[in-house]
Amino acid sequence: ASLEKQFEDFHVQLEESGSLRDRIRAVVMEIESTTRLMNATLLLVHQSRPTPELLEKPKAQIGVLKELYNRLAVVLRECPGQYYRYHGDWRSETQTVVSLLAFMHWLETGILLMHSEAEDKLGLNNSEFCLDVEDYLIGICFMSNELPRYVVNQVTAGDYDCPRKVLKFITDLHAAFRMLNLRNDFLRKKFDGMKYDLKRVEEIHYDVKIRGLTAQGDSIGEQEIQGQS
Amino acid sequence: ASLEKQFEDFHVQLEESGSLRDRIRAVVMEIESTTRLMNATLLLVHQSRPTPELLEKPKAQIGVLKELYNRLAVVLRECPGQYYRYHGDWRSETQTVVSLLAFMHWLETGILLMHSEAEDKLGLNNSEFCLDVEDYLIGICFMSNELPRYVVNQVTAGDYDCPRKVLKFITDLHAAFRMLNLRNDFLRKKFDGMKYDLKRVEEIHYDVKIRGLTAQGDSIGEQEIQGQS
Amino acid sequence: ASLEKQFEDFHVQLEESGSLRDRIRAVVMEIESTTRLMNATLLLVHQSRPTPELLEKPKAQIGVLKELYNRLAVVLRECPGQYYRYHGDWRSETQTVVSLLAFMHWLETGILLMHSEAEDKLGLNNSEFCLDVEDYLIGICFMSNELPRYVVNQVTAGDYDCPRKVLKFITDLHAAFRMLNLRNDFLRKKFDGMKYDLKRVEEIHYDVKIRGLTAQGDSIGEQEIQGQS
Amino acid sequence: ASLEKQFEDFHVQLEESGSLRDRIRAVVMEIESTTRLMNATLLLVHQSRPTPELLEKPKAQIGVLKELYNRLAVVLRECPGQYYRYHGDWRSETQTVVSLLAFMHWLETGILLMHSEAEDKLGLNNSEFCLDVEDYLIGICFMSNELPRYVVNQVTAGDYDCPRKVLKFITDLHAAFRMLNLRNDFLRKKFDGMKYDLKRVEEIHYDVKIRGLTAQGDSIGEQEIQGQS
Amino acid sequence: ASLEKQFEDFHVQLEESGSLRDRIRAVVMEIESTTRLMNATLLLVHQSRPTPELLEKPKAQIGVLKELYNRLAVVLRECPGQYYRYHGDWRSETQTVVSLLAFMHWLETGILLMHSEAEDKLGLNNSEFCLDVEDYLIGICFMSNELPRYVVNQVTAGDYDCPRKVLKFITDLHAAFRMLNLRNDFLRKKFDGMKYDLKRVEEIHYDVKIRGLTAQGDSIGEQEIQGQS
Amino acid sequence: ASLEKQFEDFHVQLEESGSLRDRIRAVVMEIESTTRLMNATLLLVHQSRPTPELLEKPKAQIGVLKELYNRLAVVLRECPGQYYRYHGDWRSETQTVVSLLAFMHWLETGILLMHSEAEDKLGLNNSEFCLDVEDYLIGICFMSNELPRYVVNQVTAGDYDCPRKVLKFITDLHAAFRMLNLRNDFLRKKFDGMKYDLKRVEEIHYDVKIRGLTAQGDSIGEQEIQGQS
Amino acid sequence: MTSNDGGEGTSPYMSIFEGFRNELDQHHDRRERCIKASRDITAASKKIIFALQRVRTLGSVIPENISRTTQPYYDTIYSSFAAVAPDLQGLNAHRYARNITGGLQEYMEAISFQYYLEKQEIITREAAEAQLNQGMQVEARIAIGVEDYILGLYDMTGELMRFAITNMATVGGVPQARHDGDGAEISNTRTVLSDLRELSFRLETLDSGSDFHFARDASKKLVVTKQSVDKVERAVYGLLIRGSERPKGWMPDLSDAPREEIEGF
Amino acid sequence: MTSNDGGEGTSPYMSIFEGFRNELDQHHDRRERCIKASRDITAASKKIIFALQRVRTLGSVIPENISRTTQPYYDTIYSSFAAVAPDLQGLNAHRYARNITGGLQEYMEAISFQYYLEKQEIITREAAEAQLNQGMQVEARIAIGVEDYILGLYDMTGELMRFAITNMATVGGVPQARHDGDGAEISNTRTVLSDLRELSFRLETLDSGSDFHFARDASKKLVVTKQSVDKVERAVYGLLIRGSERPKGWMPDLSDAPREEIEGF
Ligand SMILES: [Mn+2]
Ligand SMILES: [Mn+2]
Repeated sequence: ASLEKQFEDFHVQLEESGSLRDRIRAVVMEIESTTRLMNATLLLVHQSRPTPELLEKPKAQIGVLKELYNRLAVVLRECPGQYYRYHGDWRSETQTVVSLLAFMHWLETGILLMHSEAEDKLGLNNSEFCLDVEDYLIGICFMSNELPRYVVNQVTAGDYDCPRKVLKFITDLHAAFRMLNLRNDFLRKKFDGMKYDLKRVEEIHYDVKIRGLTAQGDSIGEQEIQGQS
Repeated sequence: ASLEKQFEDFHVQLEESGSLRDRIRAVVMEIESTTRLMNATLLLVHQSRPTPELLEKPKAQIGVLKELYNRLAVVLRECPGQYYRYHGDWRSETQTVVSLLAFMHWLETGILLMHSEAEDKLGLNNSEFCLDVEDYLIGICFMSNELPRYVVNQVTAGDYDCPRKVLKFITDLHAAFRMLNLRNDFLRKKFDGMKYDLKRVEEIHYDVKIRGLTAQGDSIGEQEIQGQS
Repeated sequence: ASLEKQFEDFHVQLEESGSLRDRIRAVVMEIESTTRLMNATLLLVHQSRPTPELLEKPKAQIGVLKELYNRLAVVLRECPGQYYRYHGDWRSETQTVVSLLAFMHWLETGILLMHSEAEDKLGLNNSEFCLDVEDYLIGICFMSNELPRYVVNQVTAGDYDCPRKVLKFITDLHAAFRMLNLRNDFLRKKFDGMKYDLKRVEEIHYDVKIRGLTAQGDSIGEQEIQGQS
Repeated sequence: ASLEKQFEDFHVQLEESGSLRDRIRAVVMEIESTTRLMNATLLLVHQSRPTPELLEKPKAQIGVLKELYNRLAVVLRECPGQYYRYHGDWRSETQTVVSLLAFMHWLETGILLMHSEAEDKLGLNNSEFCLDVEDYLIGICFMSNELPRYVVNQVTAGDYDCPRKVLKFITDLHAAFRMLNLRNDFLRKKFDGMKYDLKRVEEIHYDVKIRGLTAQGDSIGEQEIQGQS
Repeated sequence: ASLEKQFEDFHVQLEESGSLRDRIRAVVMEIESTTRLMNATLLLVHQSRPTPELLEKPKAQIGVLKELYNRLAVVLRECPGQYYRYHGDWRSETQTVVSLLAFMHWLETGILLMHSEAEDKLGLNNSEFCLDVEDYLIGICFMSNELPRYVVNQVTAGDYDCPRKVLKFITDLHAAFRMLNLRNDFLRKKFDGMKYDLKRVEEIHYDVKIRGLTAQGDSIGEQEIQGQS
Repeated sequence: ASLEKQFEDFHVQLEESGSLRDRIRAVVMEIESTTRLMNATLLLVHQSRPTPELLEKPKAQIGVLKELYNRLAVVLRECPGQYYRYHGDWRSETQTVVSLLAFMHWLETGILLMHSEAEDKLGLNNSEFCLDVEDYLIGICFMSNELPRYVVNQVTAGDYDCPRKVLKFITDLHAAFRMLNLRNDFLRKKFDGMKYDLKRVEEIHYDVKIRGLTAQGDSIGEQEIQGQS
Repeated sequence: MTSNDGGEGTSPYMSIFEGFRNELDQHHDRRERCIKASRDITAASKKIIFALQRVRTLGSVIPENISRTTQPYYDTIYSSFAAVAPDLQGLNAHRYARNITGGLQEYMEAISFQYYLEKQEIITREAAEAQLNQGMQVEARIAIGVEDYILGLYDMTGELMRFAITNMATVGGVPQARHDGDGAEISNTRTVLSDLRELSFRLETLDSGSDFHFARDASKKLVVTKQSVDKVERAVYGLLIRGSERPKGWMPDLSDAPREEIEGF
Repeated sequence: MTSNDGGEGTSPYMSIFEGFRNELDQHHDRRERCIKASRDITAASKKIIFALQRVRTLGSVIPENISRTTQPYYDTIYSSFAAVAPDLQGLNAHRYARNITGGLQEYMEAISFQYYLEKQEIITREAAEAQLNQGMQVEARIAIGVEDYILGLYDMTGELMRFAITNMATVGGVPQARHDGDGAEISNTRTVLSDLRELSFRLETLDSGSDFHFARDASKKLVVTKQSVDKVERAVYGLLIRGSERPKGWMPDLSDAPREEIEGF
């Protein structure tokens, strides 16, 4: 009987944790679909749309994300101290969120979105619901993976100053990441990939440099290379 | 006795379904061998053979395929409502068929083969035997996988305008796919791969552009791309 | 434009099929939880609780199952001809349902639940939503797996006639299955396992027989078995 | 050109070997279905049907098998020296054939079917198409696996002398196998399993003996066993 | 007695076949160690050592291989018709042998080592001990896997004409393989891998071409390739 | 060059260790074949041959084993301190050796062969080549696995005092093993099995006890049970 | 080729990433400490279980010679838990849950087995947690999650099976308690088999919920638990059918030690 | 049913098995200590490797800021080794070889990487072993087997690849030492690529012999090493073909920092 009672309690607890998880997942699916939307717009930078206009729409979505993370936090407030119990359910989506925020931030300001800034944007600044450092770092790696493609397309569109700026940024970023001691885990793998991003950007920088495209204005550069080959 | 009777019925049913499956497989093997033939010819585009002549032979095979799908449909008419029961037996081959038809269509017209056009070509326009949408989409992804290789070889052969055309096509295609809300399945995985095809074509476009190899002036080409979507 | 139009259509279709699947899953989860309840009670037969009372509760659940399958059928009526497209989503649960119904039926009557009887119990007797024969057969194999344990515990509880009855039942069942020409699939594997159930029951029958524990004299019991099939 | 010529030759050779394999498989499928039939009847010995009548039907099938092996031999005559190239395609079925023939032979005569006798029954006595010794031995092991079940069911049916006879047979068989120096392969594994058959039969013999159920006096029975090897 | 006699015969046969296998293995181990030596030297081509001198040592080993295959043939002459029984014991090593011979041949002559030439080099031209076609083909695939790395390193060493030559070779080879109707086996898998080698070489060719590094003018190089097959 | 020198040294060392291993394996194969011989004779105890005569042959082999272990020790003396490097090559055979020695010892004396006695018999009493305790214990477990079968066959042959003696022995042995703290490894698994040996012997002891077969002489017991049932 | 301005020493993010480095290092160190503690606890718990398998009666306090053996292992366990307790506070309790769960489960297996041997009852999760925190003798507390508790019980059924089979083989009956906690004789209808069935029934019918890892572990362990029940059921069946052959009026040989009646279960 | 004479307490083998128990307990404890030491050594070695990846020049002593970082990890490593050294003496050296090999390999990886960075040479097995035993500062010695050495070198090739690629990306050339041990300029025809090729060639052509476990591990790691060589070869190829496009007479923009010529490799 006592055993029966115990297992009835367990049943209730597992049900509760299950329903909590369902609610978490519902929010996470909304986060996922919001990031999908943001990403769809952001991808247009590769087609060289003017950045400021382009950023308007995804920036408007940040508020939505903040609201969604707030809803997550509310759910988790029901089970204090269990952030890491359910963490796996939103990790991957949060990493994507970070990568998008950091990319937008970089497009606007040219510098790295700080961890605390990311927390602020998402309203994650209380002790019970924070932005896990590993998730932040992985998100930054994801962003770095987008940069070579961005540079390629910018140069194609005639922006010959872009490689230099990106090179400086990614060199700094890579140098900072080298400070970390990583285990053989996912973050390590992502960081290992970052050196190829760096290398690719360096190559593009070199390409424009040897063609003397950096110094002059864009339109001139354009014409000049046409006469080359 | 009633037990025996029941299992005798089952025996008959299982035999019938087994023999149906054998007949389906026989047709599918012919489809497979027809696509092998078509593919062998189509591969020559990578060696820069003139397209129109090259397409003659595989185009002649489309009629054969249509006939084979008709035979499949005849077999399935014996078991109404069971299209999806046996669907797995011809999925993979049909995806290959779509990819070949779409590649040929693109080579001729420069635009995407529509789902309904593919159905027309294969005579699959009745309600009982249709072209499953997912199979169509996967086939399109397969086709996209061939494009970077095509571009590489065209540029090598001196066609410097090819990257721009392919880039426009695959950018549009990728954007269209982005509208879909894909589950975590095979199609999603293939679509994720399309991103790499796009990136590769962007890189080749970059290569010819930075070397000033494009035939027309850039500004014009650029506008064309920008005016596209 | 035509490209976009087509993908918008696809988007709608994929959403529809996704939501259909969600609704199917919701019902299937209820089926699963109902069978869990039934199973929990049925497990008590191994503790030799009196069968008639014990069966009351799970028998009451059959109506619930019927209602749930009706809801499934209603959902599927929206997409005629696609039974087998979504079949995988309820197969495994339906096999469990069959095994429970068949076990209960056998406990009550000593004979096999027929395919049509199972369909009746679940209200699956219309042409669009039927009980797939393979699912029925696999469910019967699952039931057979429970029998050796049942016999062991019945003998322990003093029912020395049980092995003879179960042996007759499972021998007939095994012989009936042998008539089928099974492919190398899951059903074949489950059927191969039935041989071990049969062997195990034979051994228990042997154990009680050699110790003279059978209720009737040997000759009588023997004749009965021999006259059986 | 010489390259093409060579691959054309290869094409022909691979096609020929493929079609040979298809023809072999067709025959093997017939062998498989014949043994299924024989086995279905033979299984009735476990229900203690009178042996002579029961053996009639499967004995009639031996001629069918002989004919089928003859067809196999005819196919193989086209590719002299390649018996072992395709051997894998009929091994497993032939092992089953041997086990059935040996079991029937033992039921009739109480002694082991010799390798040469098995070859005679199947018409495999020419030098090009023989019965591989390992296949014969594995088949014998399969037969041994059936014996414990047979003994259990015979004792249940009141034949208390059966354990003694089977024990003598399987003890001799096991001793004979022990002479072989087996590698760590499938045959070794099957032979290791024979030990369990022997042990099980010993146990059943023990059961009837300790209960004084053996028909004759023990001393006589005992002497017989001891005088055996 | 007859039982014992039979198993004594089996004992003898199994011992004989065991000792045969031991002798085969001893030779195969020597083949393996000879190929390891040859491979060690051949690996130096990737460090751009001058080919003729480099080939001297491994060419001297071909005689050793021939002698070893002769010893294998002598062993197998003891058991006529059983080539394919033991074939698995030397397959994998022979495939490596073929890949090395073909690579050396290509380095010297720029063309494919024919099947009959490989047989000649190894002294395998009698009817009883031949070079299995599949082993030859797999060996050729192995060789193809080495080519992309070779091209990369040759370009690095300044040989800009190498990609064109290798591309022509591997394109022809791939086209020849396409004629074969391969089953879903190991050879098929290796052949599927050849597609990646081809693609890789195409990319390198593209790299040197777009940078105008090829020795001859574009048009000339192009014509040559186009006139090839 | 220094690297080359190092790797040449390694080559030599690995070769040496390889040849050492070959020599070890050669001895181990002889050990294995000696134990096979011993086992073949010992198995006759299950056919109730008189023990003293039966033990003569295998006892004579102990000297052979000692000689073989001496040869092993000689080989290992070449590489002092590396006993455990090669231990895996003779573990399994040594466990079999222990089980045979312990079984023979028990048949003769009725008590357990001590670890040091086993070492003495095999001449393993120096510090560099000892009998690993785990191997000894696993060997003892193997011996225990043989006991139930031995008891069954002894009782069948009329030795009704055997179960009592074996029960006492295996009870003591099991109690002693229970003293050990085992990891989840092979020894643990073998020990877990020992309780079933104990249980089986207890059952047989019970069988003879309730039939009053223990007190009286054998022949009488025999007759008595014949009147029973 | 070109380069950034002399490189990395000057990256503006360096100092921030030094902070991340410290945070990650601490995180990895805590994780590593938990893994090692878990190994130690597992090893000691296994030794306790081995010692407890030497117990021969159900329902009385563990004999002193055995509890003397287990005491040092308990000491090891509690000091290992105490050492990582600070690493398992607040959010970190769940953060490293997967690294310490192995030890927690094995500990649960050990103490629930001991509790069962002494009282023929299943210890509650609360009691187990209280015992753990009392044993640690530190301020910081460690929780035993429902999942840890249940997975530990699963493993415990295997030990119950071993105990039951060994007892049937050596003593001859299905174990059951004969005395209450104070040593007074009681009439008891429960046996190890009925308890094992009850426990297995509870475990089998518990819906393991939405935690994928837990559901997977539980379903794996359920297979083993079912096998354990099956083994004991078969053993009891064997006892019974052999007992049925005992001639009417047969009395155990009095020269042997007295033993349970097999009908007793 | 019957029973043995009151049971097990009296088993004559009890006292002998107590001896076995002690022996097995010690054996398991030694094993466990080695496993834990191996984990600690592995973690510390990984941290050293990370720190070393921050080095930017080849052929000079490790910069002080980096060696200051690595020192405490070396301390951890040597004290961990020293703690288990007594467990690895005599026959036990090989008995627990499989339990300590993980740590030994990772240590080899770390020190051979450091040695390479400092001297552009591969450390010998003897030198590595001497360094380990000197570091431990205890009497008992630990051997680095040929297998441990080789498997450690395999892993080191991966670090060489990372070092080479990162260098090419940030500095723009294939790394090679410019100075001898005393800081004097030297002419050097060897680069990381040629060294990596040489090392990979040695590893690939070494017949791994008859030890099944070693052969399996080595063949797995060889695949990774080949990939590393391939990555560096491709990177160098990329450098070269891009360099080929440099217009005649092109000079680097002097506003940028001075850098290596790419023809230097
Ligand atoms: Mn346990
Ligand atoms: Mn590493």
